[in-house]
Amino acid sequence: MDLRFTAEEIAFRDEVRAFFRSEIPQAIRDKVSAGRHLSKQDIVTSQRILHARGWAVPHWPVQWGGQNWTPVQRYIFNTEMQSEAVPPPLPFGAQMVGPVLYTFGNAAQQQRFLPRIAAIEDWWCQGFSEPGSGSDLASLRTRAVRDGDRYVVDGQKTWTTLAQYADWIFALVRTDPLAKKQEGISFLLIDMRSPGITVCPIVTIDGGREVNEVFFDSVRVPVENLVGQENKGWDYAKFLLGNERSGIARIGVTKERLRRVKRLALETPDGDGVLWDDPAFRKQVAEVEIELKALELTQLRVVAADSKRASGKPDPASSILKIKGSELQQAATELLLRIAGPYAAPFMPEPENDDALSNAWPVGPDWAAPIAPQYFNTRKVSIYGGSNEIQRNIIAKAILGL
Amino acid sequence: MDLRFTAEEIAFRDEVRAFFRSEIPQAIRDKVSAGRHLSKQDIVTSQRILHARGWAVPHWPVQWGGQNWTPVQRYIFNTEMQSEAVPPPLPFGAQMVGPVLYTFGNAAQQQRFLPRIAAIEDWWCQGFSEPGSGSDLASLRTRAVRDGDRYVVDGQKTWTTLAQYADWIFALVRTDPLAKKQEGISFLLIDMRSPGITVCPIVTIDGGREVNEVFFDSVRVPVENLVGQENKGWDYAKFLLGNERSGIARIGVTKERLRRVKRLALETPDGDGVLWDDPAFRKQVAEVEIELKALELTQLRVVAADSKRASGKPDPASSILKIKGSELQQAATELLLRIAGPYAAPFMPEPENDDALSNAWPVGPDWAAPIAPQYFNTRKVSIYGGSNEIQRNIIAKAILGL
Amino acid sequence: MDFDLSGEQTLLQDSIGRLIADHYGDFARRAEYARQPDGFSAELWAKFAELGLLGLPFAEADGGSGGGAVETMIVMEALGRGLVLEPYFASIVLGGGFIRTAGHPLIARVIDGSARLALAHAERQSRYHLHDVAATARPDGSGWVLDGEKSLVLHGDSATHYIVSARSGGGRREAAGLMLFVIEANSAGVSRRGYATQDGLRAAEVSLQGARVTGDAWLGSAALLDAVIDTAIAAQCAEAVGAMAALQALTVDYLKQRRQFGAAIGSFQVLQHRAVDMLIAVEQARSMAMYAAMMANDPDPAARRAAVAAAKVQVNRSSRLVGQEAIQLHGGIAMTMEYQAGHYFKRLAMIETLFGDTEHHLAVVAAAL
Amino acid sequence: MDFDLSGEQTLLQDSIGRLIADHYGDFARRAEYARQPDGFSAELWAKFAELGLLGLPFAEADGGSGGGAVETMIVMEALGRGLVLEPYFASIVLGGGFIRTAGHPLIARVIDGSARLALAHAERQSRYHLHDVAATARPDGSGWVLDGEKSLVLHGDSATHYIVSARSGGGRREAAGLMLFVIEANSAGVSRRGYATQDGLRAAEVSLQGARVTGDAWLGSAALLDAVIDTAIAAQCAEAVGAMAALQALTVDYLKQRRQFGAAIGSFQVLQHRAVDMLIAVEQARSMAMYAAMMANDPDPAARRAAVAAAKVQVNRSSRLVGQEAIQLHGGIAMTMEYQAGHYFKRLAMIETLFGDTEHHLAVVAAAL
Repeated sequence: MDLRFTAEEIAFRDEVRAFFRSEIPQAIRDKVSAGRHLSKQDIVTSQRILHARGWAVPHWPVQWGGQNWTPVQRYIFNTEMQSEAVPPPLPFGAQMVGPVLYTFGNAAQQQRFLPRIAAIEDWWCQGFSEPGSGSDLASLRTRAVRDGDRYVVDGQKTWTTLAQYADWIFALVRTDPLAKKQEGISFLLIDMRSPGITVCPIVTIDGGREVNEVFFDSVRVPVENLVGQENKGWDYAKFLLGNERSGIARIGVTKERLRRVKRLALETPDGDGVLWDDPAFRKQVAEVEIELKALELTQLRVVAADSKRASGKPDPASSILKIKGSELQQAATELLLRIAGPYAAPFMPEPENDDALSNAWPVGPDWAAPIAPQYFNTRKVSIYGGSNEIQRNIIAKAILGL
Repeated sequence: MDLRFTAEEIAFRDEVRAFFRSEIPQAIRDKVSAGRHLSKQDIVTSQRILHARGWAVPHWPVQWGGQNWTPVQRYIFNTEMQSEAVPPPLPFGAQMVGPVLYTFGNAAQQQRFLPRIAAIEDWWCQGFSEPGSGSDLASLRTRAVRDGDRYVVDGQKTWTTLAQYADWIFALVRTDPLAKKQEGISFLLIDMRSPGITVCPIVTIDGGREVNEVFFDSVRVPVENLVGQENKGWDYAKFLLGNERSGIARIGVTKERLRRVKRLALETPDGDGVLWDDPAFRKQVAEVEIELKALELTQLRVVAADSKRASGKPDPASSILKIKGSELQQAATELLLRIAGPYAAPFMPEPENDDALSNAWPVGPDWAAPIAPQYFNTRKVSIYGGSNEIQRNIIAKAILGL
Repeated sequence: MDFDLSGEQTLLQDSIGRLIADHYGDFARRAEYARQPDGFSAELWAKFAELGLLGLPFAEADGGSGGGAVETMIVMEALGRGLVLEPYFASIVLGGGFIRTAGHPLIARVIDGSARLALAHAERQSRYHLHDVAATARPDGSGWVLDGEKSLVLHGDSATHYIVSARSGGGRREAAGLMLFVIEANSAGVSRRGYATQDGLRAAEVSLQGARVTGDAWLGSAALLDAVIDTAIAAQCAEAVGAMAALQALTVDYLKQRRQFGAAIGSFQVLQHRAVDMLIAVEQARSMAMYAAMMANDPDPAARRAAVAAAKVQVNRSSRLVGQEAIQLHGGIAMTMEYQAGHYFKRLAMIETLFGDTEHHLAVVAAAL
Repeated sequence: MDFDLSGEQTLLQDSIGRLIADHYGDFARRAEYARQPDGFSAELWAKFAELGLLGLPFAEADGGSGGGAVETMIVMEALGRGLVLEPYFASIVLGGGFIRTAGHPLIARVIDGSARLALAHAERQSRYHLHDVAATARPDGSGWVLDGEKSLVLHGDSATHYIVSARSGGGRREAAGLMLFVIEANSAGVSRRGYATQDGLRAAEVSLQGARVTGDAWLGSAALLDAVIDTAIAAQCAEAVGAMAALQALTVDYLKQRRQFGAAIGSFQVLQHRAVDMLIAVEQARSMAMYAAMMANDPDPAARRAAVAAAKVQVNRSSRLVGQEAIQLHGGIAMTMEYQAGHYFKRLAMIETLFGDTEHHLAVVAAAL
């Protein structure tokens, strides 16, 4: 047992870190760090730089552009990416539909879609959640009826992140209305330019427009866009949801936020000195740092165990990572909120283009405006991807046997 | 609305407080404050002093020795009693079986028992819990079979506090084994000197001998000792458990402990000064003080509302008092534990008699030895009398309608 | 000890409750009000005046109704329930507190709603240090010349008058030398920049550059500031209680309606217990808001301050728990601008930062133990 | 990075695990051991020696097996699971740490179990200040004369030798002037008073009055003390993890067996989620105990100290949560001396107070940020 990184792992970390710092535009990384919204172009730019280096989809099979890294290397890569405030490759392609396609898709689908996902030539979005189905995903009601060589899709998806930019959506649809809940569901790839699709924004409490409702009104989808077998979509969805958990705790994101906490507290006046001088404040930071260090090691233990597990089955311990990871992301935003103090209050809408930003006048410190929206927005991380309550149910059953 | 005590209420508080301070022996109050165990004689002495003043059972009807006080007066009396570290009148008589008898007992039972309860001429204990029935009290299995003018009782009770001193026990027994859970239960008064009763101590983790198992082996109980109607005992038990909640939060106990926290922290060396100098420590105390002040006012609001409610039905809000009250009692013992620090560790068994105590040599400060046992022992307050989980179930159902 | 409202207090509660229900019962109207030029409904403000609510804290001799901290608590709680945008707190509780003690001629215009006050006190460097004032007051004949930059002036963009703190002497965080003045917002040398706040209300940055006031503009010194801020904190505690009680009720309703896995989610024990903890947090906060109201005019400033700080700690903690748990128990829907829960959450988060955060007030209580 | 145990480490884990299961598997035997004269089982202590466990941290050249912090972690976790009474920690980890670095001639007797060490360091006033030592070391020819009152000496009532801290110079809480000596417990001028501790272990007050040692009794100075205490804290973190993991498993078992309201109480969702939070607390503590083991011999004392302090904070917090929740989820039965859960709870509570409580170590981490 040696919990330290090996010399090779440290060299890898340094290589990755240096690349992120020198190659990803500082302006994009600053936006991530400040909690501002990224434009579509920011995400595309960043992913294409990674793609040029062969790092957009390192966890994929080598034949589709993967890197054959060890789990520890993947962990290092993801954590450094988060820690250096690099926008991750669009997850709906790289993390979600990509692995489903190279695992369950046919050769035509793989050849058609995988290279474009890696290079972000197509923008994908996810069509799983529906208004009536939150934690109870399998209760979904969007239906697809076979009509010759087409499916006709009717229904509604919700919480569809960045659907406003999307070229494609992968969707769970009900193809057998008589089957039991999970058994009549299929996994379809749908062109977002198809007639009958409407995208409506959902404005979130932070003022952001990240998520959308997507309506399907007699949308015709070629049967060749069915992934795997009809009525087996639930299996692929479970695979997708359990896949690639090594980034789930988002350790790097919280690390980056905590560095920011210290930096901002050092420049925030408080009495005769700065907020960082206050031992009570530093103890609050220390509490989060300690839990984060513990979680990082817990995550590495899961990563190490993962490399010895039969693939495909997610480790239920990853639910621990989700719970603590989301709590710590939230705790870091609460520290930022505390630093901003009274200057959390002013609402400064984000301008549409980056030039306008530099002309905006701040109230209080120029970093303060996105702090409260980030705090508000980050409440979602304990809700999405299986709420923390669902995660606790999973652990109780799968680990404790209760 | 005026949340201040009236001049009359303040005068009453001062009168009560002065009486406690001048009349209840300091040695007894010191033992309560230090968290040491009281002897039987301590409890009897204290209750007889109160009885002589007419204050042993002030909440009873006037004809049985009550004082016809307002709810606020009762609150003041109880809180001052706790706050001045006065042992309360033995609750199994004064709070539990007494009110059952004057409400549901017959005249003979009332005349026979009530005066002796008030004067603590009989020592009562409670026979409700059984090994198999914790939170699920109604699942009890001790049975009483009618045999002429006697019941024959067989079974086992547990967690019976101070049964080792008891003259009488009031017990729930199953008289109709075929009836549904709650419907075949009767409420019996049983002489502890009856043949067939065995009392076995349960030593608790603090080393104390407060609770016992009580075994009944063909114990013959005269039918005249049945309270109310046969098979209606569950109603009387519910009345008993819901009765007289004004002391349930034990505000005064926590107040007294927090005064002790400050006193001891002022004399505990820490670096160049004392522990009380440490702002972080004082903030921890302040957190408990604030919650206690809030709970005191919440309790007074319940008291005020109680005086307008139909009697007999406990206010489900008293479950809030139980939850927060027990948490704060526990929080105060954790502060004491923190003060004791390394000197929490030495185990100094309590001598049987008070003279031996003064000859014991302490390790570290002389107040330290009972601190850890008190911390251990106080874990029980969130378990007994309906665990905090049961209380939350009650609130969810009765207040929130969930 | 008496927890009952008097007959008049009950009438007040009913009347403000009805007014808010009429105007804010349909939550969509809040966004409409926010789009009006001043960021609130001029019509509703006129109703406030009409019903005499704007005269609440002023003496009857001055045309007010002589209400005390309990009356303010009743109104503020109702405003909290409704997430009300109108500047009652800024103009009547906060601003009014400064001119009330002075028996000021402006009172009549405040009561009829034509004058609206705002406190221009905080500065960029001051954070939660109440006496940290760099703005200066220079004697000028029988009057004063004011210079300084004031920040985060609640409803400062539509106020007709500012209550301004400035320093005629003393060190930067000293009480000595602090003075309070009233000045018209459109005076020469006064300028402002208005903006929205995260909770949908309005504020402004206010700049004073050689702004002149006459001698009778002087309202008091640091002791007045301290007293008004304590009553303001007590009032905001009540507002927070109103908001969190409404949010808690909204959450319980949602738990009863929303179905998942074939059952109302309120049937899941974990969610039940967490709803109970929200309720307990609300009740504890309510108790402390009452305590703050009771102590807000205590003759002993140290006792008043410790009590108000204790209330603020409890109310802040309860606000955070209730706000965050309401979001979590609702799930995604509470993250949307369209649904009311998120707006309560945001308002509660902003109240937490006003006049000192939890740690600040906890330190005050700890120091006073 | 490698989380696997080596083959030898796995053997060690199996062997200590079996030993503890054999002797402590029947929990009633623990009380028997406690009643033996030294407060533990002499027979089991001999087994420890026989299996070579007492030589674990010593160099192979000295007859030990050259184990490091990971091996110590493996053993201590097993001792924690068993709530073991024998003085492995006091004599081998803590005491051994002082003579190990010195390559001391006593090592052979420590390894064969005939010598048992105890650290006589804490004093009445010192609380958690590690360098707060008032005991004095006065030069006396080529040796030293020691005077002072040592308190809370773990297993001090049965130790054959004490490691004693004393001051030959410097102020009361200064590192400079601190010296460590080894002295036989039955030397002239050394006396002791033994007693039980809350967790069923033993300790002593030790008095030094003109006790003489020769020059070769000197072991080192403050830096040695600091280093040994950090490794000791790391070892106790592992012990706590063993205890809390066992307690967590015991609680889950109880939830499965205990029936109320016609169902196993483990079917109630609220209890399930709280059992999950216990598990998470154990896993987080385990991670930090591993981290402490990894950093316990770090060449940079400041990094070592910050890491060990961070581990102690996490382990203490997890200990408290797991201990209290285990009692609550069990209900009354866990309050009884007869049942094992309460003993875990008490041992965890006592470990929390050793070598600094949570607040103490949190301050260390905060200062190092």
